[in-house]
Amino acid sequence: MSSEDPSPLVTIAGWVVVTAFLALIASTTAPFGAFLGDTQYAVVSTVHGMLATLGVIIGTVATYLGWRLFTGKIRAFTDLRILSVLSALIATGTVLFGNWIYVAYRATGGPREFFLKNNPEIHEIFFEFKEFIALFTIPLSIAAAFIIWRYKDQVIGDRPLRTWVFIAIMIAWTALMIAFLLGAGITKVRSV
Amino acid sequence: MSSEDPSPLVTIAGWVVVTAFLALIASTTAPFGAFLGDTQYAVVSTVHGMLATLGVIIGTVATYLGWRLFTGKIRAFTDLRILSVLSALIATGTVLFGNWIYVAYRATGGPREFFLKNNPEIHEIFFEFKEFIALFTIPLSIAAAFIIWRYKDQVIGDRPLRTWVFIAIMIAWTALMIAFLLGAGITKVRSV
Amino acid sequence: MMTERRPNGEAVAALLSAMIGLLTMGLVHTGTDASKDFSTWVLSVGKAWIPNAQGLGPYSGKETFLLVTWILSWVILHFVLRKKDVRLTVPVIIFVVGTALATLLVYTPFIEFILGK
Amino acid sequence: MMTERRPNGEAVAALLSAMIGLLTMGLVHTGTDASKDFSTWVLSVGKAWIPNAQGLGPYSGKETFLLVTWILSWVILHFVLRKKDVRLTVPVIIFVVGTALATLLVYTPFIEFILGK
Repeated sequence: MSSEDPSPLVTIAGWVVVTAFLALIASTTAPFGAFLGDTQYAVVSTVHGMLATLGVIIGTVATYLGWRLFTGKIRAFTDLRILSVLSALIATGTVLFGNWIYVAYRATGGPREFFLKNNPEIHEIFFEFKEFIALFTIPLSIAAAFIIWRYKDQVIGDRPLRTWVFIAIMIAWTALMIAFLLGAGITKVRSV
Repeated sequence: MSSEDPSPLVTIAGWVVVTAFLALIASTTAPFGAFLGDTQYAVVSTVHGMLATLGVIIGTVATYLGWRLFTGKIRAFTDLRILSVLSALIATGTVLFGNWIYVAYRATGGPREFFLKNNPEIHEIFFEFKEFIALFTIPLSIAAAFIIWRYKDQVIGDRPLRTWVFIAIMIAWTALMIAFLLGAGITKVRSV
Repeated sequence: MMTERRPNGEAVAALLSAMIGLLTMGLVHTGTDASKDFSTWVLSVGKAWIPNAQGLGPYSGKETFLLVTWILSWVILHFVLRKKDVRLTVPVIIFVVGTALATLLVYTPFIEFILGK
Repeated sequence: MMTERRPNGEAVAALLSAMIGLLTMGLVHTGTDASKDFSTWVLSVGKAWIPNAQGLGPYSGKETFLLVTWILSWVILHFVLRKKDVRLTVPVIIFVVGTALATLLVYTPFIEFILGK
């Protein structure tokens, strides 16, 4: 008896209204500035962190769909096509903003100087690794997105090819998570 | 001509071997201790953060599948069943470890005292909100997992019910992301 | 086919009880902000069973209220609704509004607004 | 059906060139660790086109090498392989080993190990 009631669209619309209302309250009352610090890099760092988080969300779902592709059970191939492109775009955007912050990181009095004095391993091993492993995400995610768009459904039926695409996606996702976690860890110890 | 070569399993096995090799090198040479700090809460905080990150990964894929359920196009229902339970377990585990850290947060000389003196909004608004919104994930994810297991495939064909389940999952996921980002932000400003 | 179908009452019970637990927690939290005595009592509830509740403060009692009202209302609603098939419109509205209210009640600026602080 | 099928050469080109770019970056990074002069030259490569390359240091040149070798090898391999259907076993092995090596070459303890520092 309940099979069409309430209407999904009406329900979702109601939920969107409630969420928008709560977001409005939050955006007008929450002092987000308290997190920003007062450096000129506050906004850049925030955009970088937000893009990185978005990359984790989108990239994780894309990787899950890559797994479905690998096992040959994918039905949401359209979603994979969209998410593979989004992942590549977000990876590139995150790295661009990361470059911007890197200038501040390296500057005199910046975190690098602090680490080299107090905690050299954090710079020499973890930060050096992070700044390069993050770059792995760009060519790998673009290659995967290119193949998924270029070969369309053909990639679903081609087991060796879809296996390789999945491997590339997994390496990109691993690189993304390493860069994300190291970034969070490093900024916790000392931020720009 | 290339349709079964290389074998997916052999390829994946090769990739696992390479990854394990790299992980072995990292685990024997990377001084992860540099991030831990020297408080008695170092390990607890690390477990909490790792569980939270795992929760974001698992919870995001589960939420994506909740979306597929909502649109009536889900095929990976088995995955949703597994991930919904994992999400509930990880949410509970993360909160338990979070409670443990909370004791250090509130202790004399802890971050709360620091914030109340230097940055009261971070404690009074953001941390207070975070400590409660994180709890939202537990009953909501358990309710969603219960329904998915109890009603099995019936939930796929029941549009109003699957809509409601998706709403509950979305609220839980939003709460998770808010708690995760606030947690990362707060620990960046001042950690236990 | 219809005979195999499970009535949706159990699902309604699971989701509404989650909301009830969260809303109760929000109300208790707001109460502790309004009254020092109430806050002390909430702490004593947490101390009744949580190890190191003193370290957690009144938060331990608020978690207790969430847990107890959620599980208790789930058990009650489960047995009341398990054989029933209900229209979901009203329960969904109650769920969304209740959860939204629970969210506001753990958000300090809103609490200060309704308490007139 | 078979006539519609696209040869897998373009996919091989896309994936191998990504690996080539990353491996080149790893080799250049290791080179800058081994030689101060090389490091200065790598910085000058970055300065050739990246705004504020001085602020980025030699990293700007390493990014440049990644970008140039990746795109250049992609274009070349794309036109060489586009009409070909190749067995994937060997390319996959090259890809996995090359990417793993690229990873090691940006990991300081490994660099110090091979440079004997």
